[in-house]
Formats: sequence, C-alpha cells, structure tokens
Amino acid sequence: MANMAQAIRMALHYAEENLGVTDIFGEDVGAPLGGVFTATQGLKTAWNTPLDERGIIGTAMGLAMAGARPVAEIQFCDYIYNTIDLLKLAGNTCWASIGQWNLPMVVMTPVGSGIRGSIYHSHSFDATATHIPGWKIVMPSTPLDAYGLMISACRDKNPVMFLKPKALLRIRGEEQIPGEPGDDKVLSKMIDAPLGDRSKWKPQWPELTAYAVPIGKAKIVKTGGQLTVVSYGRTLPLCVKAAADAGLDAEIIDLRSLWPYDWECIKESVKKTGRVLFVNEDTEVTNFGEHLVRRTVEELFYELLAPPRLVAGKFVPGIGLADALEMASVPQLKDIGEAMQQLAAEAP
Amino acid sequence: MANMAQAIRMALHYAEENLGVTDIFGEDVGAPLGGVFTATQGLKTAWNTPLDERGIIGTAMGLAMAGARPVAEIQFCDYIYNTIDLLKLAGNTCWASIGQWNLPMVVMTPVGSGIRGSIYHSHSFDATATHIPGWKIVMPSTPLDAYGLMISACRDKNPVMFLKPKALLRIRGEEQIPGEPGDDKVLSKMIDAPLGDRSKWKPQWPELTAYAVPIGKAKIVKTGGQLTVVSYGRTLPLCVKAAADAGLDAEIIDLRSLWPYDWECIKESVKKTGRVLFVNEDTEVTNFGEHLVRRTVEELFYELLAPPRLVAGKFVPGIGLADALEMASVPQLKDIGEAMQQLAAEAP
Amino acid sequence: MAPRERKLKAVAPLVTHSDELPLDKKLLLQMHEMMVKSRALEERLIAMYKSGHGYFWIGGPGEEAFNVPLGLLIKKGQGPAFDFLHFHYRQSATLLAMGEDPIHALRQMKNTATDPYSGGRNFAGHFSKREWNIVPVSSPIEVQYAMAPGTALVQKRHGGDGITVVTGGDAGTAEGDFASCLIWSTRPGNELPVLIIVTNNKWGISTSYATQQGAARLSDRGVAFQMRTKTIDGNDPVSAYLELKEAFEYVRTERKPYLVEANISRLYGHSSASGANYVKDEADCITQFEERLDERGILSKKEAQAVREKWVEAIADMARKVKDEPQPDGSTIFDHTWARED
Amino acid sequence: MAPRERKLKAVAPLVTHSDELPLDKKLLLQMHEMMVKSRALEERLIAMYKSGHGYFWIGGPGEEAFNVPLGLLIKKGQGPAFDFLHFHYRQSATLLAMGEDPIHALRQMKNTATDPYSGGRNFAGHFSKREWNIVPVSSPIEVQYAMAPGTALVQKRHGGDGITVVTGGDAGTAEGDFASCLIWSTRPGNELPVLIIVTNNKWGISTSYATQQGAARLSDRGVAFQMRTKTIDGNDPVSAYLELKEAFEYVRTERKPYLVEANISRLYGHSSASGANYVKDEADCITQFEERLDERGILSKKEAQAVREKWVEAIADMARKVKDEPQPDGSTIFDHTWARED
Ligand SMILES: Cc1ncc(C[n+]2csc(CCOP(=O)(O)OP(=O)(O)O)c2C)c(N)n1
Ligand SMILES: Cc1ncc(C[n+]2csc(CCOP(=O)(O)OP(=O)(O)O)c2C)c(N)n1
Ligand SMILES: [Mg+2]
Ligand SMILES: [Mg+2]
Repeated sequence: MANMAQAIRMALHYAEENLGVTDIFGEDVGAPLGGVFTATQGLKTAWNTPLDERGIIGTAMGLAMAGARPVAEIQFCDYIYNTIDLLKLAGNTCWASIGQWNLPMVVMTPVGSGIRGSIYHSHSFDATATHIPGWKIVMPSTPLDAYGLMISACRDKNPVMFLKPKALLRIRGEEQIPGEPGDDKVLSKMIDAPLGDRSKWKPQWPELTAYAVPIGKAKIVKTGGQLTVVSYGRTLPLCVKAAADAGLDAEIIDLRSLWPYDWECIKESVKKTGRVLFVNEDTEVTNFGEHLVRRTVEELFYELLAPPRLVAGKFVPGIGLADALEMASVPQLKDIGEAMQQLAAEAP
Repeated sequence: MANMAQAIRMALHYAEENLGVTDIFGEDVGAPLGGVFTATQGLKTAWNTPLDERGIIGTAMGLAMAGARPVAEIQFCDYIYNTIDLLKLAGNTCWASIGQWNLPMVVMTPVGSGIRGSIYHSHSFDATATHIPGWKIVMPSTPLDAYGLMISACRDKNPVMFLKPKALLRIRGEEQIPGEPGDDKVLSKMIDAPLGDRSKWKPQWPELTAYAVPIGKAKIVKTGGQLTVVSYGRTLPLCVKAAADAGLDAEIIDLRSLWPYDWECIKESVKKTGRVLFVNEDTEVTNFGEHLVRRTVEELFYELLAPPRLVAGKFVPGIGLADALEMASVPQLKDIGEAMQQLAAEAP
Repeated sequence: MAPRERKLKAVAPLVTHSDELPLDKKLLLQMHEMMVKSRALEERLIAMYKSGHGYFWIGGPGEEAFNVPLGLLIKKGQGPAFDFLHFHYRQSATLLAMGEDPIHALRQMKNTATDPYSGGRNFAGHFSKREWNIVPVSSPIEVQYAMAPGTALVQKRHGGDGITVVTGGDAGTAEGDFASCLIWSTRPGNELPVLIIVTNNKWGISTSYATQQGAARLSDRGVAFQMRTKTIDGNDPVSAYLELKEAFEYVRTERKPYLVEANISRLYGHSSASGANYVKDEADCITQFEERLDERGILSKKEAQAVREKWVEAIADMARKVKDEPQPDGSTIFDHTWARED
Repeated sequence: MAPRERKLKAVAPLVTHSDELPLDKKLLLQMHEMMVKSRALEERLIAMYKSGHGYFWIGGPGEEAFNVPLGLLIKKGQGPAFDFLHFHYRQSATLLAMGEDPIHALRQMKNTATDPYSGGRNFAGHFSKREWNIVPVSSPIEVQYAMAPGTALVQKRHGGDGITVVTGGDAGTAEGDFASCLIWSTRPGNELPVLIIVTNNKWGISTSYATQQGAARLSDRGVAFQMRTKTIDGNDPVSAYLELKEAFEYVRTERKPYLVEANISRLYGHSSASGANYVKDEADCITQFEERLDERGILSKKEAQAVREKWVEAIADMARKVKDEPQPDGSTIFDHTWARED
C-alpha cells in the first residue's frame, strides 16, 4: 500500500488533473526534489519558490483571489509562525467582504515530532491553527485518509490547512487507495522519483478516483465501551496500540478534521462510556484538546464517570534533540497507555 | 487618580530612572506623539521606529542580548501576528542555549475590544501569548496594578508580555499610585503632553517608588462563597459589576498574571465555592480559559458542584465595527451576569 | 588589485512636468471634477466622524492628483483579463475615478448593513468590490504587497493585458512584505505584470520618513532587482497621468514589473485619531491644479467653485439618505464565515 | 519633458584578487591550517552522522576560505566593546579560527549533555557562546538579520570599535528580515555599525538562486540604502581576508553598515537530508589554496597533507572521547526555561 507521502502526491495529481488545482508550490516543492518528504514529486503544476513563507502564503491568497486553485506548502510548520497574520487575513477575507471574496486555497505543512527533528523540526500546529477562524483544518493518520482529505481540501471553497504528521509520512497504509496497484514496489516504480538524475523522469500515475473523506467527519477506529479516546495524527496509532496492549475496551476516535470537528461522534461515544481521554502532542497550555475538554464538561458534565483527561506535549520551549529529551517532551506509547489505564480505573 | 495610560507612563519613567530601562520604542512611541494611547509621552528613552513589527521585536531581542533593557511596543496586538516566530524564539533562547542567553525584555501591546476598533483594533492576544513557552504574561485591570506589574516586568530577567486592555487605558483608578498627586488635574498638568506644539514640553514627574506587583500573584477583588469568577483585563470590572447587580456572593479573582498564574488562589477559591466561571474576551476555541477549565477538572473534579464554565469571545473571524456586531462578539455585562446567575443556580 | 568599493548614489530619476498641461482639455476637466468630487466625499466623511456618525475616519484627501489618474487608467472588470487592484486605505479618489458611487463610502463610514464593501464590519476607506477586481483593503499595513504577485501570476499566464496594481504608503515599505513583492515580481523568467506603487506622503502617523528610512528615493529599492523604477510628482495630476500611463503601458505590454513612487500630500493628518484637521503647510493638489487651469483659461476659479458646490451638495444629499439606513444586527456576526456553496 | 526612466544596472563591483598572495607567510599558513582543521571537523561530523552517531548534520565545508578570515578578524570577547556575532549554521570554521575547541561541535553532533552550546538540545552547527558574543544560531532562516540591529545599537551607543556581524545564506535574503536589517541599519542619523554578510552558494536546499532571485548581485540590495556594498570571492582566503579587513575597518571606525556578499561553494550538499556527499563540480577552496601555496613555495603538497593528517587524527581522538559522554536526561526538559536568578 502507499505511504502517506505517496498518498498525498496521488491526491494532488488527481486534483491537478480533475479538480482545477493550478499551483502546488513552496520551498523545494518542484523538481528536482519534489518536497523534503517527497510528497510533491512528479506533479505537473509543482514549482519552487523563493525562501519566503510570507510570500508563499501571500501568493497563495492572490492566486485564489484571481481564480486559480493553489496548494501551498510551508516546508515545516516550525516556519509558519511569521505568517500568522496572513493566515488570519485569509481566514477573514470572505467574512470581512461579506462573501464577495472567498479563498479556495490549501496550505499543507508537516507537523509534529518523531524524527528527532530538534527544536525546529518538531513543532505542532494544531493549537495555533484551531485558534484562527475561517479555516478548515484537517490532519490524517492514515494514507487513505490523507488521500481522501486532500481531495476534499482541493474541492473546498475556503482555506484549508492540511497538517501532515511527519512521523507517519513514510508509513505504509493498511487500506488500499482506489486505483493504486496492490504491490508497493510497482507503485514505487511508477511514482517515486529515481535517485540521481531526474531531469528525464516522468511519473506513471495509476488510474485514480475522487475518493473523498468529508471534512468534519471523524472515524471510529475501534468501538469500545470502557472509555473514549480522541486523537489525531501521530498519536492516533499509539492510542490504538496502547489500548490493545493494555487489553482495554476503548472506543478510539480519529478526529481527522480539527475544524469543523465531529462533535456528534465524540458526544455519542462519551455518553456511552462516561470517560474520555484526549490525546495530541502540541504543548499543553492553550491546547486544542483543552477546547475539547471544555466542550465536554460544558455539555456532558453530568454524564461523566470521571474527569475528562488530556495527554499532550509538555509546556517546554522546544523539543530537545537527544532521544530522552524528545521522549519526555511529547506523548509516547507508555504515557498514553498509562493515562488510559488510570482513566479506565478512576473512581471518585 | 491616574488612569492606566498614565500609570504605565509613570512606571516606565521610574524604570528608566531606576531599573536600567534603556529603550522604550515602537511605532509612534517617541515624541511628538508618545504612543497612540499616550502611554509613553515624555519618556526620555522613548523613540520611534520604522513601521516594521518584525524589526521591533528583533531589535528588542538584540538589545536585550547586548545588555540593554528594552521595552518594545507593538502599536496594536492586531499587528503582532507576523512576529510569532520571533516571540517563540525570544521565549526559547535561554532554554536552547542552556541558560547562556537570557532576554530581559518587555513587549507591551494594547489588546481587546471596547473602542469600536473594528476588525483590526479589537483583537485579543491572551490565547496566543499563553501558548508561547518562555514568556511571562501579565494583564492589569487597574492603574495601580498596571504600575506595579510594569515595575516587575522591567525587573524580570525573562521576556515579559504586558497586555494593555485598551478599553481601560483611559479609566481612572480608585487606588493611588505611591507618589502621584491626589488631584487628577495636577497630575495631568505635570505629565500629559499639551495639545499643539510639544517641542519644548517636558514632563514634571512626581516622586515615584518601586511599588511592585509580583508576577504570578492573583488578586481577590471580592471575597464570596457562592461561586468563583476568574477574569482579567476589560472583563474584570464587568464581572465585579455583574455580581453586584445580581446580588451574588461571588468571589472574584483578578488573575493579573496569565503566565505563570496563581493556581493556588484559584484552587482555594474553587474548593470553597464548588463553582467557577472563567471570563475573557479572546475567541473561545483554543482559548486560555479552556486551559483553566481543563486544569480545574483535572485537579478539582470531585469538588465541583457544577461544571466549570467559560464566557469568552465568539469564534468569529473578526469583530465588526457596528455597535451591535461588537456587542454580540465579545462578552458584555449582560452575558457575564447571566452566566453567573445560571452557574450559581445550576443543579444536576 | 581591483577597486574596492564605490559610494553609490540613488539612481531613480525624479520626474516632474511642472509647467506643462499637455493633455486634452476634456481629460483635464474630467480629472478636475473627479478630484473635487473625491475631496467633497472625504470632507463629508470627516464631518460625519466629527458629528458622531461613524467611529473612525481614514482616507485620502491630498492624494487626488495621483489617485484620479490612476483610476482613469485602470482596466476595470472582473477576472484576470482585467486589472487586479490591491489598494491602500486612502484611495476613494481612485474608486470614484473608476466610476464608483460615493454613497457606498458614506455607508461604510456609518457602518450600515447596506455598506457593500463590508456590511458595516470594516472602517471607512476599506473598499472591496469583486466586480472590479478590487480586493479587500486590509488594515494590516503592506500585506497587499505579499498578495499582489499571486494575482499577477494568474494574469501572466492568462495573457492579454490585465495587470496587477498594488499601492501602499511610504512608512509601510519598512515591512518585509514590500521586499517580498520586489522579489516575487522579478523571479528570472517569471517576471510579473505588476505595477508597484508607493505613495510617499513622508509620514507614517506621527513619524516622519526622514527620521526612519535611509533610502533617498523609495523607488531605488527596485534597482537591485533590475526593475524599472521612477519617482514622480503625485501632486500634479498631469504629471501623474503621463507617468502612470507610461508605466501602465510598459507593464501591460512587457508583462514585467514597474516600481513607481509618487510624492503626495497628507492633507488632513493621518486619521480621525489625529484630529482630521486641514494641514496648511502641505501642498493642496486641487488648489494648485485650479490655479493652473485658471491661468490657462481652461477653467475659471468661479467655474471650479461651482463644480465643488455641486458635489458638496450631492454628497450631502447622499449622507441624508444614508442616515436612515439600518445597522447590521448582532445575530449576523457569523454570516459569510464560509463561502456560499452553490 | 524630463527623461522618463532608465534601465538600471547592478552597481556593486565584484572584487577578486585572483593571482596575488599579498599576505604574510605566517598568516597564509595559519589560514591554511584553520581551513584544513575545519574541514577535518566537518568531515568527521558527516562521518558521525553516517555511522549513526547523530541524527542530522548541517555545516560549512566549502566555506572555509571565507569563514576562517572572518574568524581571524573578529574582536573576540563579551559585551558591547567586542563584536556581536549573529551566525549562520555553516560557520564552524569561523569558530575554530576564533580559537574554539572542535570537540564541542562533536558534542553537539552527538547531542551529549556536555554540548556547551545547547546541552544536546540543538542540531550540529547551532553554536552559542556568550563569552564571545556568539548569539545562538537559530534554525529559522534570517531572523538573525532582525536581531542584529539591536546589538549594533548598543555598540553604537557604547562607543569604541565593537561591531555586529551578521551572516546568512543567499536564498534566505528573500525573507523580509533581510530587508529589515538594511532599513534598521541605515536610519538617518542612526546608522549602525553592522557588517552584513551574505554567503552566496547559489542554492537554498535544492533550489537554485538563478531561478528565484532577480538581483544580479545580492550586494546591490544595499544600494538604495546608500550603504557601502561589495561582492567578493569567498573561495579565495586571500581575497576574503583583504576585503573583509577593509569592511571591518570601515564599520569599526565609521560606525556605519557595510553589506558584503561572498560567493562560496557548498561542498557536501545542503545537509545530511540531501546525502552529505562531496560535490565534485563545486570549487574546493582548500584544494585551490593548496595549489597556490605549493606554486609559491610556501607550503608543499606533502606538507599540506601532513597538516590534514594531523587534524584528522586529532579530531578522531576527540570523537572517541565524546563517544562515551552522557546524553541528557529526560527529567531536564524544563531546565533553563527561565533565567537563573542571582
Ligand atoms: C502591520 C501594521 N502595523 C501598524 C499599523 C498601524 N498603522 C496604521 S496606518 C500606519 C502608518 C502608515 O504609514 P504609511 O505606510 O506611510 O501610509 P500613510 O498612512 O502615510 O498613507 C500605522 C503605523 C497597521 N495598520 N498595520
Ligand atoms: C524560515 C525558514 N524557512 C525554511 C527553512 C528550511 N530551510 C533550512 S535551510 C534552507 C535553505 C537555506 O538556503 P540559504 O539561505 O541560501 O543558506 P544555505 O543553506 O545555502 O547556506 C531552508 C529552506 C528554515 N530553516 N527556516
Ligand atoms: Mg505615509
Ligand atoms: Mg545558499
């Protein structure tokens, strides 16, 4: 099966062929590199930009205004923080112009830890992104969802922030993307750029379809009755594994869309289990998981058997390079497992 | 009594005379204007900068590195959002250099609604600021606290973000700042720049003292047993008034320091009342009040008589100019009063 | 040894046409009327602010001699075949020259629900009009320079002669976005059809250009990028017209950028926050132009006065009309957060 | 009518000293040894990465001919009387030329607790040394250009001859912070003593300068600001030394900025992410310099080889030592969040 980088690439190929995507651009996004994580290799509308994140976001906005359909990349979300004003502007342009100007644009950026990226290649962006109104925000945890969410993002009339969990980009999926060949090696030969000279290389795209994951719809990865676990991105598969390891009957929800998010899905599950753990790896102060905790107590307080819990990144100024530093800074399998067990066992 | 703008000005004067403050700077901060809210009139180290927020924050960092003690202003917090990367860098420099480089710098910026500032002069910054590690963050609601917090900020060895609640800047205090003359008119004559030509004007500073409000310490504005209300900035006096209007025996806490914050004070109060309302005006998704809600359920769940509640700004892309739009977007007296009454009356 | 370095000088020529009126009489009169109409509009907006019919005023009195010719030269319409316009908040005169009804500016000033630009959400002077490719004027200074390459890129691909026009103030050029615009417009082989304009009134609120920026001429900022540049007298509508015309033609046909700095006046201070009173020691382009028109026998002072009265009155009428229009309702705050699905 | 506009050309001269060796033999040999030592260090760092003793490598092989003279010319010490240094991540050679012990770079590569720059928190090449005014090298590109005016301002006030040196890559000049540095260094009457350096290796990761930036010479970016500028050959240590010396002297004495662009090579690609293999079609400054030293009878190839072997070995010894040093403990993640109170 395709890995997530390949899945995104295929979705973007589909989108430039069928959904009107005109520009896939950013630092090192075009040939020869095709993106630092290979997610844009071989795409016909991919191009390289100056090293200027403000220019990238600004140009995306201009392109969208003029009728193009851009997919802009910020090479690492660690480098998006000088553009927050522009992201806010993109998010308020439709509203401020009372619907005159909408901005159909996608911004994608790799997020999170897991590759020993040190202080500046380990940032999360979900807390900051969810505080910016006017954007839709998605974050897949599987290649198939990455494919389907990218299709939806490229169809949306509004700005969509597509967060790519760095640690999962090279992990192969367990579900087939409609159209991809069954054999990984065949797929790789078709669409992965060769090492060495790429000037004559052209990808051979499989016959792809418009498989779409609707924005705003969560996925119940595993049903269960003992407690609810809500996560997304890198920590989602850890939640699945931790529950299995601990033999807990957890209901695990992959949120996938952070804004708008599938409150109905969370609510139904929490009503059933009475216990909920939210897991993400952004730093834990003014964190999106805290929004979910707040909403939970606001609407479901009297149905809770235990306080809703959050496992998130420590509130440290950065994620240190050394192994032990990264491990202690962002949730690991063990942390999640322990939190689940405690929550499942918690009694007043 | 002094208003908050005057209080800040006096504290800065004290700080440049006694605490080593070397540079008070930003757009229109120096003569002749002395700041768009007059908070820097007549200060001897105040100077005007190019219109470049990134340059302002970057220069502050450089000044702090070289042994100066800067107080930088961003004219409105609405215009700070292209500097978040620099703020993050300022917040991680000491940590990343394992303590070699600390940055004793203050950034001050007017925040919030209340002056019909429309989309771009009504932003709040507390949610964003509290998500940035390595900063101390303060926000006074009275002139005396503004004075005392600025003194502490100018003594701190770390970056301090001083949020100025715009709506309160021209409101006179009820407490005297040690040293200020009793008569407002006398004070104004001494330290407010005259209209017209100011080239020959010099302020006459009162004899001031190092009255300091420690960072991290909340203030119980009113004790009470029925419910706890935690707020800061513009909404704090509204909470006081709403409680009085409703005849509620509320314990009202002015947080004053957002980071680090006085958890002990909140905790003691919530233990006593079992009910807590958090009030701020930043948009309500991934909001600092949600962090406080999370911490409350995390540590005090079993002592709560009702779910902790949050009153915050609506999650709108901007605050519209027209009266009704602003009123509907951010908490007003009525909203706060209703929330208090509901919380006080809430039973499962 | 090779020579070490040279002290370099500013190189963009300053262009003026001080004593000439080499334009059609009809055009001269048209420009005059538009300038006067715009001034009447701005003065009405200020009066509205002063009498409590609006919370804040910012606008363009003093820039008419530049903004009117700019408006006349624009290729107006929707989509990439037409000009895309990233404007500053002082460009009511450009809109009026393009044919906009001044009543809408009054509506925005009074933040009525009928304000077609923002529905009562945004400040005066913050226009937006999609049918004419006028992208929303934004309060954050200079972000328009970061967006302009995007629309210009679409136009470059589209072909034809539609171009992007972006304007901003002198102080704002200190923001990095101005530099971004220069870089993104001159990528080798991908030069963009963008007319980059700076209106230099020598002030950013209370801070003078002379104290903050070391560039002798702001147009010199384009030189390193091998871009055409010039500094023009924006207080003279004739000079402005001719110089802008040449720049527009270059950008339309060559599909490459041109950086124009226009020296202009700020006639009522920065905004209502600084009082919005007439500044006597700044050149008033309308008075100056009327002097010349009178001298050449094109328009007498009396005739000019009549034009002014006509518009003052017309706009006063509009203001009366707007007075009774409804304010937006609090229940609408979320409207248009998302694009309409259709 | 006045002339309309002129097509303007890049104006900063390109300075080279190709055939001369007008420096002291002692200095030439010192520079050579430092260059070789730095190369040996970088090659060891790469080897460590390749054998799993580090997660990521980035560094400066190829820039030695520029970075060594730079380091030799710095006025080293703490506080505003000395030079403040805002460095790029390719400047190990500058540090070694300043007298730094190479073992610390190995420690940072291996993210040991003993790494004095970041305690195992930051990537290789991200130096920080307060005793020498070396501010932490930051991963975000170009932010150093926004901070440099701050340290230079303190130095301007302090008097004496301490200056600020800021370096960055060519691609990074597209960030607005580079423009901010030019603006803040040239405020009229407040010109700052800052040596602004761009090392132009013609690449930003996989993206070539030629495809993205229209400035013929990056040093031309300073022209509009009436700043001294030059473009030099950074692959020739003699040229680099002489040109930097002149620029340092100007900034030290005139207390005004100077913009220097140095053309240099990127000899092992961008970083370990692109393989970190030797790039044959880039000029190797050490090979070239050794050729010249040999020709002039200053240092034979054999002698040069001996220098190299000495340092390869010495650094290998250090690497062995570092191998057993402890990693930081997970419990320390919050340490140094706040400054120590004393
Ligand atoms: C990013 C940003 N910073 C600060 C402000 C506040 N502000 C509004 S106008 C202005 C001065 C602008 O001067 P200039 O660019 O010369 O334009 P002018 O008003 O003179 O036409 C400032 C500082 C803002 N709107 N945006
Ligand atoms: C703000 C920011 N954007 C993107 C990156 C990712 N990045 C690291 S190095 C680099 C290229 C830098 O090129 P240049 O400035 O020429 O320096 P060089 O590496 O060639 O010395 C990029 C894009 C970054 N570190 N910071
Ligand atoms: Mg101006
Ligand atoms: Mg480079």
